[in-house]
Amino acid sequence: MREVFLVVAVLLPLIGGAGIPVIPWKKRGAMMIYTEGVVLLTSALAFLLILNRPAGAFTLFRFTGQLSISFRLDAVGSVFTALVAFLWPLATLYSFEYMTHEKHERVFFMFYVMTYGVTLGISMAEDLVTLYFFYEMLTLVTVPLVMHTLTKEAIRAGRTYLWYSLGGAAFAFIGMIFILVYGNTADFTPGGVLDAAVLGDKRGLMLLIYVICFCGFSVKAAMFPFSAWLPKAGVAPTPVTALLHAVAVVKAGAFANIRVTYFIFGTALLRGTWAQKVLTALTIFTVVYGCSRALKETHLKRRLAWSTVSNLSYILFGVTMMSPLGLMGALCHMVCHAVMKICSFFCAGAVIYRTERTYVHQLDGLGRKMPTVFLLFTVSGMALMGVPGLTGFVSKWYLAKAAVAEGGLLSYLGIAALMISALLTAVYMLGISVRAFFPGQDFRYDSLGEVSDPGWKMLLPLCIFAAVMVLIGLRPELLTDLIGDVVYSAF
Amino acid sequence: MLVLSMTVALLAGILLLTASFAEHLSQGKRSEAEAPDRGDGKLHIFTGGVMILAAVTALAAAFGEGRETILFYLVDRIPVSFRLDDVGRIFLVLTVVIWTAVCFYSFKYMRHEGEEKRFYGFFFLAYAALIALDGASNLITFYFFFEFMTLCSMPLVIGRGGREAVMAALKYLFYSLAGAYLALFGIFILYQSCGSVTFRAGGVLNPALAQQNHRILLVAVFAMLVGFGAKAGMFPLHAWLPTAHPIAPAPASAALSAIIVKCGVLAVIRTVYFIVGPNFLRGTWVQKVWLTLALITVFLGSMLAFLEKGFKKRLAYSTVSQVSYILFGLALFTPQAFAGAILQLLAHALVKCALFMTAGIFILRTGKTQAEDYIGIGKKMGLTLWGYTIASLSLIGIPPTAGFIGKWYLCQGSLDAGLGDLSYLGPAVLLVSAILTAGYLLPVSIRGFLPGREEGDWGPKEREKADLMTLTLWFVTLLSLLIGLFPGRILAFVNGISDAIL
Amino acid sequence: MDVMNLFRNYEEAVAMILFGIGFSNLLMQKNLIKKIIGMNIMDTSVYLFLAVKGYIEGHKAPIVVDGVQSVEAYINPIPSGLVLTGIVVSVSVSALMLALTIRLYRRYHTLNLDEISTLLKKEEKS
Amino acid sequence: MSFVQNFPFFSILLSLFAGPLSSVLSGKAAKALNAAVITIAGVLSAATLVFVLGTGESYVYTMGHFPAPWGNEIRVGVLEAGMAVFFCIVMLLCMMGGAAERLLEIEEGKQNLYYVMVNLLLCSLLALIYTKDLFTAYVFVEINTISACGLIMIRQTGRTIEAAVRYMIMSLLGSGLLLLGIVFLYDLTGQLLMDHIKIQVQLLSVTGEYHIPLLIAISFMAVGLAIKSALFPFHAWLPDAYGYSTLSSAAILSSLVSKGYIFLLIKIFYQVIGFDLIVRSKVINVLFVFGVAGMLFGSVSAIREKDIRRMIAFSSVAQIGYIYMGFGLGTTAGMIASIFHILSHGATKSLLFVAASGLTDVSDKQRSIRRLTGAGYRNRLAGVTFTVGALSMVGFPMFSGFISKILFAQAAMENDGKMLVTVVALAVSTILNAMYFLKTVIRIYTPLPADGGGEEAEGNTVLHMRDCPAKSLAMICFIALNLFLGLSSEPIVDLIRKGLDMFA
Repeated sequence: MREVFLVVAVLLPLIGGAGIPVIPWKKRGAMMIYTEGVVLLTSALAFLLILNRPAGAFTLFRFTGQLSISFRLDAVGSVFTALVAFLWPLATLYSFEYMTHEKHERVFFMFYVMTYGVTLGISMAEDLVTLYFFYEMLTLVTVPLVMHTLTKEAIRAGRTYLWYSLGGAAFAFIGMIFILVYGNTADFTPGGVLDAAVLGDKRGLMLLIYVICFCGFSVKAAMFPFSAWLPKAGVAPTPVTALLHAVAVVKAGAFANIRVTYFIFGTALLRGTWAQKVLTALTIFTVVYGCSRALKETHLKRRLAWSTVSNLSYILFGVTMMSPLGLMGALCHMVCHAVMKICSFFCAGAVIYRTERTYVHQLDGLGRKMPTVFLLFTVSGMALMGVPGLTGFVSKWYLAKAAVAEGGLLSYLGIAALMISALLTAVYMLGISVRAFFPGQDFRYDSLGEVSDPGWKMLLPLCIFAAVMVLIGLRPELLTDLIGDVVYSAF
Repeated sequence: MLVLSMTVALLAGILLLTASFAEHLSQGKRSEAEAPDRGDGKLHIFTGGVMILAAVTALAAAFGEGRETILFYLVDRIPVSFRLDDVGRIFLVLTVVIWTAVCFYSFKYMRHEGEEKRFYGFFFLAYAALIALDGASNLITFYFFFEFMTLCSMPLVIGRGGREAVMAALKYLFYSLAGAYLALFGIFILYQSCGSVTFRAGGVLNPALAQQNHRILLVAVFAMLVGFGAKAGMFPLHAWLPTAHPIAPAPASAALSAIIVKCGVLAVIRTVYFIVGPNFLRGTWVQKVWLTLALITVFLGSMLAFLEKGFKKRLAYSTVSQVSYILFGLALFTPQAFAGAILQLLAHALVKCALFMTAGIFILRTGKTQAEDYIGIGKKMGLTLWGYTIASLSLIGIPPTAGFIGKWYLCQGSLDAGLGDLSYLGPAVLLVSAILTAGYLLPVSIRGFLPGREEGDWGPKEREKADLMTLTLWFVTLLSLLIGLFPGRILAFVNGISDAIL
Repeated sequence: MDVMNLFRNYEEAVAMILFGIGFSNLLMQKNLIKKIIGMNIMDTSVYLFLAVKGYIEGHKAPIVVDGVQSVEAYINPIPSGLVLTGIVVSVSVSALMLALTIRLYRRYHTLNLDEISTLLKKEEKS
Repeated sequence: MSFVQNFPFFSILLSLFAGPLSSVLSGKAAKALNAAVITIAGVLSAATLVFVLGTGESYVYTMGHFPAPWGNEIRVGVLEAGMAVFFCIVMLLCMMGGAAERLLEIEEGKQNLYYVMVNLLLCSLLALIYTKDLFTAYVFVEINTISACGLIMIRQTGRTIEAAVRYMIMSLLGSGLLLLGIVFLYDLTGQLLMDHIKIQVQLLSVTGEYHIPLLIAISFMAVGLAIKSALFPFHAWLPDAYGYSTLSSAAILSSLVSKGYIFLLIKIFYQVIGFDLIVRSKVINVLFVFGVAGMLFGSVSAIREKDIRRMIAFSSVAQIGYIYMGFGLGTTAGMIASIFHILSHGATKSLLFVAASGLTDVSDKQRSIRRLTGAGYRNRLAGVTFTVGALSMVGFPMFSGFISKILFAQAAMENDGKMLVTVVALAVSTILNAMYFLKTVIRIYTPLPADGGGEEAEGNTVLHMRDCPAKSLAMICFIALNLFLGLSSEPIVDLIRKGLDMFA
């Protein structure tokens, strides 16, 4: 497969998406088919690229000597690409049904499809400059989605998201510059581009720059000090919160951190330093902080958003382990969490779409009225908890294995944090399902009004996600072998 | 064979659950008031038949030669596989006996409660999980079914379901999950320093690695003890038992306190004797703390039960203290103590099941839940009260019953465990707790048979006829008497086990 | 730094002092006219400094009188030339400043810059 | 001495004579003359640029064949010719952009006087770029100040006259200090031509005597020019001057006038004193501190601003802070970054001013940001241009702001003393820029509420591209210029590097 298709995969959704509001659609059906068509085509192309991976790189554009926008698909990139390519068509299908309630549909789908292209750009970036370029574009393209409903609070949420992302990008920029000046190349090379000889006396500075760069990228991955924007972004329509703030955008932050840690700064220089300790401590704190805030949150989507904050720090915890096992745990959780979280967000979206109820205490007794939705919500809740036999357990297992292999007080604290957050997840996820299914015998069901399960467009993605969760849970080697040789190639 | 019985139970459970869902949906359309009772007979025959089928296959597996069966591969190529060893056999037989008794007992009781299909659905799911637990051949399979059993038994506690029933069930769920995650923390650390996780008598710990990270391993084992101990109602995480039992329907609380609590014990046995190996823990701080925790729970449980007014809540506190007898026995690492623990386990399961059955019958007949309300009940319900009295004798530890033998071996083991003051403190606490047990169990039967002047004017006028519920009650009580009178065979079987693992 | 230096080239010292006065006046004064006067003092002090640079002891002004052509008779003419251009520049600037001040005075009848800005804000509000 | 070599002199003379000439012409004729003069000057400087690039080294052009101390000389190198071309392009676009405003805001009779000022301004800028003689530089600085003051007050409203007065006062302070600095140098070296002074100064620095007066002379000149180019503590006059003057003068002032003074400062650093001596003299550390402070405080005060023109004015205080921070780094890479930022800021700032005026046209000429809600939909091109300007200011990839941010950061990496301060200041100021620029972008793209926004929105009109051709053309050219600087920055950076080597 020639390298040019890499660029086609990235540009197709960008151009296709831009076309949606421009082309005068006679009826909504045609627009839906076109949008789904563009997304499916890109996913097909992405999967083709992953299967027979082109070896070389393709430079789309060259600013100056080192600064160029170029794409190359390597093992770790293909994991993220596969994840995004699998989830996007289903999410688009889901959002067709959801968007019937909202207005400015065409502009919404334009940005929705363009974000797909930008995320592919991030996963296939060949060097840090391209990654930074698409990282900034991601902010630009997702802000209108967050502000879609244009209420006062949506605009305020959009603005907070903007400041946080641009602030993060500004600090990540410092990291990029350090690499452009001191690294021998900006391209992603397993084992890092810095060599101790060149650095010499600048090790302390390098560590500081690494921490700044890591924090810059983890603004998008909602690590502790910068996680306030994610729950606020819950005000956006569900397809946005589900796909972007549970899967694409936040995973892009985590993926960028994987790239920076394993492929740019190189774990050899970073292991055992104070930088690693500080970042591990931060991630551990976020894991527990995210869960405890989720417990306190009564708004359904904000509760799931806080749970995303804590689950993302699982991935970052794996990344800061800086060992092959750590990378494996991180990638494994990235994939598993994406599936679990998007399923629970879509269930929440279906409930909101059908009953306009967004608060947890309003959901009592709905289990009987919308059985499939709540059954799948319980399944995804149990998966998030880490019940063995579902995906959550698989990724927790590898993360804990990496932490134990690492040894040291901090990693044991990490495992303890994982356990505490699993317990808290159980409390805030199962709490909802139990109240939905067993509201107590004195509950008047007709008070819920005429409510039933949503249409097939919403249920199909949900069922597929649930099937994937159970499949990976029971046959984890499908996923872990794949990630195993990805990690092997990265070290 | 074991897997066959498990699948039968699983299928039955899922079938019943879908049936209850379908019924709800159709019911949802019409108003709640007149819940139709048609087809009750058919339901009971179906559940009875499935129960017997599952019981027969399970017993066949228990006594037949079990070979390893692998269902599928969980994480890191670790198989979810079953192989029945001696300890597993004891627990399997116990589970089957109790579960069948409770199933037949609950026919009459659940009609009055309602939501029967959902109850039986989860009843069978829990049964499947329990059998799987007994047969699990490695720690990960065990943990897999341990979580599955917690999730299935939670709806049992809800039963008919009122607001406080849901709260109690959630409390039960979160306590057991907290315990499970503490245990998972231990499993992760153990997995690294012992080659494989399959159970092997005497432990699989690889000595070099064990020596290297000795301290963290001790912490891990202690975490697992406290975690699994939560399920067994040990001191730090025991609070869910007294809240879950009174609200749960009688058959559920009978099953809960007889068998599900024992899973905690089984888990402790598996980790201590089959993964870590007793001599790794002998004489360490873990053993000392474990002993003290067990003794505290024994004393705490009986004291609270003595002060408790509600009948079922009192029995729940007694479960807390009795189960800690078993844990105390296991913590001593001596053959007699182990034998005493197993016997106490059997006795307690049967007796506590009987006691909760009587509680169920009393509440069903009289509608009263306080212990001293049953004044002069002996005249009307002599049969049940006699069953209750024999069972409580065994629990207190009066000679001819099984309870006495268990406690005797426990004290014997504790005395020659050679742990200094702890081994003397043990028997003393057991004695005090025996007195307290008598203090909170016997007054009910005394006041029931010899009411003295004040004649309680309550309850049904005509005398009680022997129906299915009293029959199952007597079946269980006689069984516990049988063990008490002829313990020889069981003791020989248990000594065989303890030689292998100690 | 010995004080004698100050006396030997006192012209430069005076120029500097004048510069200080002019500079602070231009900056601190509220009244516009006083600012302009301050500006002129500043410029003239620089031109004094410049002119002094050209002065050579015992030489006369660079105007050829009774045919004397030799360079030693006259002082260095370049600084004086520069002073001339400088004066032209400050004159034009002062003219512009004065024009502006008149225009402001005609509109706001005050020369105090702060009062003008407050009047402006009031005018803006209405 | 090929004919091309005297093109710079021709361009200065041409614009000088066009000044007084257009005072006698009518408004329309003066406008045509001005446009012609600017284009010719641009073409001539482009020709000189090509010539100098060909020869590869700068040449000195003596006017009237009199050798140095008597006649005057100008020095033409790659950097000077490049800057001249850039200044002409930007001025042309600014004049085109502001044409409509000028017709409205300037009274009938005074139209041609405006072009007098513009021509003089162009002449003084070209002279500042090319001159080799310090005192001529001072004279042209004064001409520049007076014509800039004329540009400000041409609108004759109370606000602009007060702004002009404040501008004059501060500039006179600056030029007073500059003059004193030049006189000190003359006193020390007895020379006025830049390279002669340089020889004497190098001698002085070797012997080490008079090093205090030399230091004072350098600092006077640096502070004088800093005041004139509105560096942070001396920027009080800038918001009023840019905020209230007519569009084309605001654009010219912000992108060209302050840059002319900075370019003179660069010439003084390199050709008069010698850059290594300057670095040793620690003056640049002072400039560095003021630059960084300017970056942060400029943006902070811009965030508080309600009026869109004053907000953009404050942002240019911040951008000038960037340039002086580049000087402060004390390395040639820092200098290259500053010069590139002069170009990029020049292009972006005028773009923002023109776009802002496009937006205010469709919102009943109201300048408060609250009134601009949804203006992006009413005037599509102005909305897009403003977004391009905002993104370039924030340093978004593909735009010129990003390249200058990268150059600054790379320059900062080299000297590790000031590295951390610069890098963190860059990051913080990007966030601050984003705060007020993107807030406005969000504001202009939030549609008005369904009921038309009540009294807020009366007077809103919709404007299409063909309604104001000149301004739309200017906007499109500005976007093209910005993208050109952003995307193909490699040749420009090489040109600047070559120019700087020729300077020394």
